[in-house]
Amino acid sequence: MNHKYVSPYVPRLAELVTARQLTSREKFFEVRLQDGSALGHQPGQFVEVSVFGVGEAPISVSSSPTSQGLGFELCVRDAGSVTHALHELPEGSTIGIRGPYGRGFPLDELKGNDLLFVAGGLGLVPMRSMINYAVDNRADFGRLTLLYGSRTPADLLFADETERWRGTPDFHVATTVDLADGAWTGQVGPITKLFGGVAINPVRTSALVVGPPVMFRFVLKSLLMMGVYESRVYLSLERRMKCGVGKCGHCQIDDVYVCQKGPVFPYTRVRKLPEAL
Amino acid sequence: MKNLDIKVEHVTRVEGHGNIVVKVRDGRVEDARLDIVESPRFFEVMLQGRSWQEASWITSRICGICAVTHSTASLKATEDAFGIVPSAQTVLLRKLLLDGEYIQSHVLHVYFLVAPDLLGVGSVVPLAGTHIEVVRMALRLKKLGNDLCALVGGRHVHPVAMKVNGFTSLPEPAGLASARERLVAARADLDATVELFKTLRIPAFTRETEYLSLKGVDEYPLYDGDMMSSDGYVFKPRGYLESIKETVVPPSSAKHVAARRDSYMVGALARFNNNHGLLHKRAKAVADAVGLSAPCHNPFMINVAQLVETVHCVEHAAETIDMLLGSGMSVEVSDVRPIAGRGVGVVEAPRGTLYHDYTYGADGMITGANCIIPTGQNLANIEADMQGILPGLLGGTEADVAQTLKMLVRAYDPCISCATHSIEVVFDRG
Amino acid sequence: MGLMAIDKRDLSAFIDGLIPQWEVVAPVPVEFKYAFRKVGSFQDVALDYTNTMLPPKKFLLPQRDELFSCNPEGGPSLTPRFDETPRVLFGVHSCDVHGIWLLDDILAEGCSDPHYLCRRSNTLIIGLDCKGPCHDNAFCKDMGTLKPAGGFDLFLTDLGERYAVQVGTGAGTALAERGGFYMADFEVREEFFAAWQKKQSGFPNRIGYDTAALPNILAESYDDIIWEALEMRCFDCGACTTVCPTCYCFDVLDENDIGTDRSIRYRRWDSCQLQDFAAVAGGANFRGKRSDRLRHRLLRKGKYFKEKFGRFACVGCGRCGRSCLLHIDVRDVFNQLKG
Amino acid sequence: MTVRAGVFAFTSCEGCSLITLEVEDRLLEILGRVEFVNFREAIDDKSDDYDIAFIDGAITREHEVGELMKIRERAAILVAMGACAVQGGLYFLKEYHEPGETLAYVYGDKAGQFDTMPVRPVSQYVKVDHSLYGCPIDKREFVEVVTALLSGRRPNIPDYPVCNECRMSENICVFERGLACMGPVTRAGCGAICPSRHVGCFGCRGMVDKPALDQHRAVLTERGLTEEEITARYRMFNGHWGSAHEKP
Repeated sequence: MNHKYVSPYVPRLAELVTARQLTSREKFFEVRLQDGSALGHQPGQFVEVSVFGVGEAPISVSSSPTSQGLGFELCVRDAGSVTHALHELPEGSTIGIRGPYGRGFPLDELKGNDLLFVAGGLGLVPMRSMINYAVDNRADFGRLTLLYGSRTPADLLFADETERWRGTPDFHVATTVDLADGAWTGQVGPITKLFGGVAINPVRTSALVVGPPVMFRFVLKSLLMMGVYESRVYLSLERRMKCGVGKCGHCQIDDVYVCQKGPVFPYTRVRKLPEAL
Repeated sequence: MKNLDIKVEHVTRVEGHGNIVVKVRDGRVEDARLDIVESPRFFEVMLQGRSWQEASWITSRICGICAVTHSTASLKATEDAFGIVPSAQTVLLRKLLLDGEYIQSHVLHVYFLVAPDLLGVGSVVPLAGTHIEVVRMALRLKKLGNDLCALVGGRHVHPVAMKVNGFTSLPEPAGLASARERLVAARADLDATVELFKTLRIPAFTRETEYLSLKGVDEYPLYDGDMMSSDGYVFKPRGYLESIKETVVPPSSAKHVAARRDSYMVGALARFNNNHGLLHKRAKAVADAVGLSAPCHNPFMINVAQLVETVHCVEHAAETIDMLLGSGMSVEVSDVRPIAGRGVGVVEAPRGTLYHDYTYGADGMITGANCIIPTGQNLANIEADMQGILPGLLGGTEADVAQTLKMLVRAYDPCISCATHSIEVVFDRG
Repeated sequence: MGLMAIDKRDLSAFIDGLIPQWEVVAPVPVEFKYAFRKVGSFQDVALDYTNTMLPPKKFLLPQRDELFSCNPEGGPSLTPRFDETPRVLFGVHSCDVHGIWLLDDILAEGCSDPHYLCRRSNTLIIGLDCKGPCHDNAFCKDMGTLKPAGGFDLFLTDLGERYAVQVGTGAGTALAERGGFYMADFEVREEFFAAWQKKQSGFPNRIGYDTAALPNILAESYDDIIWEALEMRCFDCGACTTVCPTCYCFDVLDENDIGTDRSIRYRRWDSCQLQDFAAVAGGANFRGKRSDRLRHRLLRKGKYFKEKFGRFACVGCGRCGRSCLLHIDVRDVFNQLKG
Repeated sequence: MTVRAGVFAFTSCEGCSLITLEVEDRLLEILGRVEFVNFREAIDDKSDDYDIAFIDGAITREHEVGELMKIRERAAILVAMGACAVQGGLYFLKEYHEPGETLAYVYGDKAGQFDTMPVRPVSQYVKVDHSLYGCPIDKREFVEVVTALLSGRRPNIPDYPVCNECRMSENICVFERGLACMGPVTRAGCGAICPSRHVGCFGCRGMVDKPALDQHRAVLTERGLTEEEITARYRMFNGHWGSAHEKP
């Protein structure tokens, strides 16, 4: 039926091209839109993923728009009804995609700066999109630093890729875990422990922070103490983005719909939103 | 076959947990029991200290199948205790609810629980494969009964709109009118059911039995009346304790009941035998068509009597709706003032006569309660029938014997969880 | 647009004349209250009604709103659902017209909501002025909703023997051409003006200050202890948002058909006052405190929308206060915040 | 996909089991997807091989505990069905009487031959995957749970108070009729069936996860209920819930 209305709630069909277990809780998916078009996203944006008959969940896009693949990549934790169903789907299944939605990292503002990526846990998933964007446009950015904290060594995501980043010119990578096992020789402790070991030039640095809410406060404090300008700190906020188009109300903090104005916010904005942190 | 030991644990297609136990030695029946192994539930205790407003709400939970009749008996007991005579409108609505419950309960029993035996399949599930039209018809009729209950009482299992001396809210006239249309339309399904019943082979077994039921005056009695026995005596519901006696028979958690003989039967066949003259003419015609005539002493014919009653209730419900719509329903003020004393409510449940008996304090709180459930009354009679039928079966295989006994138990439509809780309570009758 | 009039005796024929072509929805009595329902005849309509239990938004944003169906065969194929039923909402009071008018803006703004807009474009709104305050806790005058400013096609004001009819849209003009309506003469205009004057003086102010100050007052009260105090009176039941003419938050769910593998995605009314409204799949609840939820609702009503659309997301109908078992009343809160 | 299911009744009126057959409109479709292989009330089969077990009834006897545990071992998914299974239900009322007297009152001098123990919900002994609330369960919700499980999603069962859907139904609040109501603390999902018929909610669906009890008591007190009347309301269907926290 041709209709003069087009519903933003009806997803585009997409194929789960590959699905592979990343950790005990996370699975990695390559997704391709059925009509062959590119997703056209910016690092830091998210999509609404539908498993038909189960529901829909907001998922950060993990691949960079610069990546050579035909589709895009998602890394999903089995945490709810939809994500669980997604984990169960075989390769080749059809899913629904809406989006990309929201505002990602401000690429124009970041250009020319040193970038300090601070990722906690699943925060590396959207951060990976931005990191690979920076790696693929290496000349556009100065020094790159990734500080990545995880619960245990087994929870570390994208280990191969982290090694590749380490080998990228002028890219410093440091990781830490909350709970070490016998084989772990790296840092143990909260992510703020890594700040002591990094050499950054605060006046040239933009800091991008993605992680669980508890992490933000300590990381912010460390960043500001290091001398990073407040205006150059960007946070990605997790909220219940149900509709993705600024209507359903679930992701609203104060007067801001995170799905519209976020999930990436400059700290200077977040500071004025008491409900943000 | 000289010796036989049968134990059927948890007879299927009945409500609640019951075991059939048979012991035959040298061709002599030494034991033939239906043990009720349902958990005891102590309703009489649960009621103590609860208020008159909650009594029917609590006792409805005795049974999920005949919750409407339990609620009705409970409300009548409370009204009896408080000296309340409910309005004609209330009585009509309650009768309509009973019709709905009978339709749903009898259809469930006849089609879902008994018909599989008569058609030689294990349950309604394979029946859906072999006799899909029969199943569809059954579902239509059952839904009609359910919807009637929902319309008047809010829902069928544990109705919400029934209260002492009235209803909390009245059904919409438009809903009643459309229910009436469906009742009339149901005649076709019932006619088809009658044709089906004519083809069924119902086991031939008779045992002369005493039948107890309400006694009708100008209407086939489901809602009220005196009690009557086919042996020719009558008694007032309030005096039931003088006429029937409950005894505990371990290990059964349900008690046995007897009147003047060792056992009696209640339920569809008892009502038919005692009141067949008061059935709707369509129901009478069905009885003739399927060969049911009073007095009938074959317990397997209970299911035929249920079909006859279903036809009666469909017609009665339509007539009741006509009366309700004809007179116009009005919101009535239901004034209730608790007084100390005892009240008895007797109603015919689909499975037989149901007694609720409460004693109230002046504050409207229950101080004593007794409920006698149809299945409890039938238990002794079921066992007597088992003893009666066994000698004729001993030539068959053990499996055949067990199957016939299961069919016999099922024919009674026992409601076992219902039956598990009661004993005579000593009332202070001053 | 212009002012017209219709004689009272002609209204019945006008409304009954709409019924074959439109689903006509109007206030009807439900015991001692009122509700908007589909009516079969003008006779069913309660012209002299006090505010309905639910506002008429339920016909534009139904409690269950199917977004699309999914058939897994050969695809799957997704079919969006749009409700194009031609509908007339008749007898809508000014406060509720304001509510719809605000929803019109909210749901058209940004990524517009076609499911709402489709219903809305097929819906005609014929308002009807109330004559006096419907309830002690109604504060429509304070919220500036005593008379409609938009969001209606026709709006009727009782002048005794006839109604003055404000025509709000072209569709309203077309409706008025169906007969019975005539251009307002000088006399009608005079009476209409007098009626308005009378209405204004008949409604008391119930907020102790000019509500223009409300956004600032709310901003300054962000950390007020009043929110904690209100906690003691809140159940998290969401009755207040359910009955609100301007609340539109929703949840999105899938429902499966058991016979086939088809499914339907639908939305249903949700409430920011429910405990899990802001909880995410991982378990974090970003507005887990009851006082924060209460504050969020009040700020939405009195600040956020005012700043964005120039109008309050509270029309002063008082429904939330009346439906709250422990009497949390927006008007009282607004008054208390000023302190 | 089809699944094998069992319906098992413990101490109950079996009304919830019956509800599974009362979805007349959908029953044939359900039977096409759900193969009932053990359902004493409806069929002869008594298979021990099933994926989903629906448990009707509370646990009131020692041997029921063993049976329940066996069912739990066999079933991939266990659904507690109805107030008795979920929260002990109405039967918990007997716990407010002295146990010995209770048996004696009903079974007289034969009381010793019947065992009974305190009424407990199913979750006291085994892990419950999903709950169907209410006395009896709601048929639409039964269909919802079945279809959700078949589709691999979590059933949509509300965790907000009855008041919410009561307002949606445009009911006149029963408090305005002068009745008492458990709606403000009781889990929705019944469509506010009792208030819709002008009856105060008795709380048969159990309480929401975090009920506003103080607020509710304040409302009941304000409407003139005595402490005893409030307690009686709370005991009706939520006795066990209370005993796990503070005995209401």
